[in-house]
Amino acid sequence: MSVIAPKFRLGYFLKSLTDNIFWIIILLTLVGIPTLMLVLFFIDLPVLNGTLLTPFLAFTMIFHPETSVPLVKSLLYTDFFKIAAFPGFGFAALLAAGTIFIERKLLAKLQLRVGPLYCGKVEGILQLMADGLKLISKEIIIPAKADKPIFWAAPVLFVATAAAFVSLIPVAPGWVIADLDVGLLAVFAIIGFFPIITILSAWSANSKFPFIGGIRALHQMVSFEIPLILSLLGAVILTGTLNLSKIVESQSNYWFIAFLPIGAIVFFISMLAELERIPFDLPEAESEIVAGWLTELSGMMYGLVQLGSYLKLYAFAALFVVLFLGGWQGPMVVPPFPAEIITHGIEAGPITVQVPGLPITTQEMLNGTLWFTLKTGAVIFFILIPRGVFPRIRIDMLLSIGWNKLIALAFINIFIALGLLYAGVLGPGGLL
Amino acid sequence: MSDPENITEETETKPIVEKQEDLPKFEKDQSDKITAKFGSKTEIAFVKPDRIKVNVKKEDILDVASFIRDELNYDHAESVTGVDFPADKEIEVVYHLGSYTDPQLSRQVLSLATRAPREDNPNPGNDSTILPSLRDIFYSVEFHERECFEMLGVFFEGHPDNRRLLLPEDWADLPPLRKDFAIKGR
Amino acid sequence: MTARLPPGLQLEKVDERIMTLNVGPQHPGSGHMRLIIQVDGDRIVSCDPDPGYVHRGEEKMAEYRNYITNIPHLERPVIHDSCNILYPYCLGVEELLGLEVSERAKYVRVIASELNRFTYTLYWLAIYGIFLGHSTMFMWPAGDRELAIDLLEKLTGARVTHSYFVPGGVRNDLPANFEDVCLRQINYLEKRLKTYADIFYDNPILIARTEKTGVLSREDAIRLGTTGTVLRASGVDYDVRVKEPYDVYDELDVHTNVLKNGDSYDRSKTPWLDMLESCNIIRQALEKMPKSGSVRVKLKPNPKGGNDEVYKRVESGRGSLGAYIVSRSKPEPYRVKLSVGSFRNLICMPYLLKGEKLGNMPAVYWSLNYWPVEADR
Amino acid sequence: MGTATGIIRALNSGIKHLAVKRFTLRYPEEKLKFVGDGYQFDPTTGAGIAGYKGRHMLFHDKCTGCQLCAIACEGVAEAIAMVKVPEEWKHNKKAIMPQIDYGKCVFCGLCVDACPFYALYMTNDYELSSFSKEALIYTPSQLQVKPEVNQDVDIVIDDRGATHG
Repeated sequence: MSVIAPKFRLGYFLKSLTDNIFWIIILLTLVGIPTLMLVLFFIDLPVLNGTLLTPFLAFTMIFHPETSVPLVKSLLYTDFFKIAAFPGFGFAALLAAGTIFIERKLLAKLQLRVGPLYCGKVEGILQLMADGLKLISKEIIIPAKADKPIFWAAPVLFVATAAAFVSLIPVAPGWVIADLDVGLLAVFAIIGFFPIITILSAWSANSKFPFIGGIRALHQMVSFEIPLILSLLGAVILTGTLNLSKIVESQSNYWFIAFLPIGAIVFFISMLAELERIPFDLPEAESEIVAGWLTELSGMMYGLVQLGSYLKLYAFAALFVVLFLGGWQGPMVVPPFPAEIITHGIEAGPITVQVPGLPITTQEMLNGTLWFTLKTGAVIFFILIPRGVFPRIRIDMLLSIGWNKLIALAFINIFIALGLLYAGVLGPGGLL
Repeated sequence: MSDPENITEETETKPIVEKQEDLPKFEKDQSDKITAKFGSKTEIAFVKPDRIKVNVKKEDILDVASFIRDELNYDHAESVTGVDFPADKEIEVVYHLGSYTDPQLSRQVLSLATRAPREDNPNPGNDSTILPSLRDIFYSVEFHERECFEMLGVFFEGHPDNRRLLLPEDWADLPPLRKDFAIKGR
Repeated sequence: MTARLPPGLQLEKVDERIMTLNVGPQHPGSGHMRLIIQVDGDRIVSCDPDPGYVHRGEEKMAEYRNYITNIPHLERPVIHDSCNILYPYCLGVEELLGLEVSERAKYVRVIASELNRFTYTLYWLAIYGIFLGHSTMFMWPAGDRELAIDLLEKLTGARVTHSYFVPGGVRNDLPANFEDVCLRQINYLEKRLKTYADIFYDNPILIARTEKTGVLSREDAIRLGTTGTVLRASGVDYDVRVKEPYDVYDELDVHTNVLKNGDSYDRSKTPWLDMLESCNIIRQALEKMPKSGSVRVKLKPNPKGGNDEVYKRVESGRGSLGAYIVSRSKPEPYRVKLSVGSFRNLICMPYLLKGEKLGNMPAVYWSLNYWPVEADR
Repeated sequence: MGTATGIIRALNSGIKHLAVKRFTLRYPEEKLKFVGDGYQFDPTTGAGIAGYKGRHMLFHDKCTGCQLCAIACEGVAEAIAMVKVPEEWKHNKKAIMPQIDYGKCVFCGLCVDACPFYALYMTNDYELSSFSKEALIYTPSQLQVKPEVNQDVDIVIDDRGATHG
């Protein structure tokens, strides 16, 4: 009998636990606390409400709601929180992870199988985490004749570009990382980076199949960017602005999908092509060119590209929601913050806690986020479902769809928008 | 391994004349057409229901095959089989021919057999084990003849692509379907 | 001299426009074989199939084993279609040994070989689906195949390598209640097969993608000696079950599905129509089968054939499958040759892929109903 | 517009299947039921009795040590070796019985067909994996043990599709 794992003994386990605890305490007391004190010695501590903020005071403040709520609130409105958590990377990554889980279970259901089942006890909910751990622990193999700096940089650039795209999406009124006046133009600029990264990665791998995949990706993205950009012009014409937040605000009465359905369809199809999803997953067509431009990527480099592509998927779905489905607009379903908490405080048995500074977030923000997430989820569902239903198409069919059909449809869409504008139905100073 | 006493008995010498009344008519007509055209050049090995076997010399095979294709309407080869007969110092190559176009012939399979001299120390491609290729007459034999070449060492003259097909590139042993190539342990 | 070199070893002609791709054997778009493809941009300018990665010398092995012990290893080339690949061998040995098979055994054989057609063709269809990037069409046939496998497992006692046919009948009789279970599962399977139409065969994207690709005209199909579904998709009405009925196929009503265009789409549709036809055949066979009777003729140990040779053929999932057996009055056959549909269709590959687009390569390649293991034998 | 309707029909068919039952057999938890106790052979009629071809079972009181099973296996897998057994039976003078190497066995069942004394048959047990090749060799005394199987799942077909239940 071969031995898979050494024999488990509770004694050894407890010993290792106590060992670890002992060393942690020793290191904390001998190194950690003196370092903290040394650092605090040289820092000018701020004065809050007339008292000096000592470390002791800081600890008490965290647990005292009167002071912690303003702290949280001030944290919420920092740029760092916006970039890292909401509405930036954290929110997008959470939605992307949810997308992966839903995609797996949905496809499994459609294909009469069970999908991930064991990891995480409940319907395999932790499968993504397991896959991530597996990818992290895998060796990264670089082809011997690859152009190494570019090859290393490409996956990182891919994620960075996708994250930059995410930063432009307004999630709720005022909740956007970069509220640019040229927001949509910035979107186009960022989308333009993806083909470059793809072809750089493919070429630097110095291998035949990634090269073909990279060329295919380049063809596909370049030819679909034009209908993509053209299809969005309708919304710009009707609102007269490139600022994404203002585009959302102008849809407070009617969503643009009601007036520009052709534009929405063109944008949706170009979006699928930009995302390299079935039926447009030619750059990764595994039966033809192994894995396309991802062939030589391994380990976490591949994981990064996957992360980037799902961030991109979220961003595109969100862009669709912003431009055609009215963004955060929707009936107010989130109840207002209970007024008696503000006036009387929280009653918990005999104790009543007065918490000034509540509520932390506004009702509009919660409601907007809710609607935005729901709409994005619906769009993501429609991005996912073709994967179970359609086969992959061919590169010449793809190019002909992009150049012949979608561009023509996008122009029709622009004329519809212009017609609506000049008839005075919509647009700045229009009827609606 | 190959037992010599079994191989000495031959198949083709079946007395056809005695069993004349049993022979199926359609097949008999077919074989009679071949005998009428080529006479003693061909030898009808047997005529069974739906199956005819014709033995020809390798010099005449191109003519007989053209005749079978053009006059008898057989249009494709189902398989090309090499059979090794070490006792006769010959290798028999059997073409099984069938027809898709002629509905009368859809049940029929005509076996066209020819024999090539066999050498004990083969050097495939460069020895006397050479047959004319039927590829120009029946296009479908192309891969079958390639297989026959590597498996039995029969070089087909006039075949455009006499390369290995199934065997590994570094195969340096005897052609494996010859009887003197022994399986290990048997 | 370059013509004599094995494939892949000749010096590559250096041309800056031409790129050589090795599709296989580690490529996900190939079976156990290699296609050496040269592409000019997106066009394939030449294709050289290089089979032989799974060559096992079944024909050589058969010369050393007697007529019965040949059975388990002769079915190895196509374990999904193992009843059909044994069928011509058993028919041939029966003729050599002069065995008379009972009526019930003939019907059981027909049922088993038609069920095996499902297991092979659904597997083939699953791979065709995933080759076209249609993952649902991979999962559905692979799952529905379980129904046919389950029936075969009940019938023969093994899920893939059945070793069920023997010269003189079949190994065992039907299990109790098999007819009802078989009818129920076949009816459900037919219902499932019909749902493939909406998502796959009538899918406009699939049609646009595979139509007019790899067109094999009727004349070329005959000239190249193709067989089975490839032949019938090109408009040739030829099915061994109808044209040269073996066992009890002459008592059953078998409809031949013939399509006209000879492109990848028609070649992929013919097996599906054949499966629907197999449902009918199984239902007919279950109805007409004698309710009792022996299923196997008792054989002497080590039976010997005369100085004779036979060539028998049946219609397998991949087309006509012939067995050529030469006997020389010994317990072992003198020579066994399996003339398999895959090997006969292999010749189409360089012919059809030349001038195709690279994206059509998997569609054309797998629509040829080519099973590399069987072709190599 | 044929294209659009085709696309909508495909989408519709896909979404409809979200309501069809899942077909997966969750193998280690559920095991498929087979017909009967396993493949057996009836020497009087010359035909087998349908059943699953799994691990063999040997009846020591019937085995005569005639080696027919080993001869039948010779051209197939050569998995059967005749070994000495310590037991004494009056019908088994040589005291040899088959020992089967499941590393080689192909489960064709020709040995069962060959046995004229009804001493060897195949059972429903197919879970034979082990950590070493030696453990795959089953001695006559191991073959005597009747395997414990609990296989109770069958294919059930209803209006919402087939499932293993």
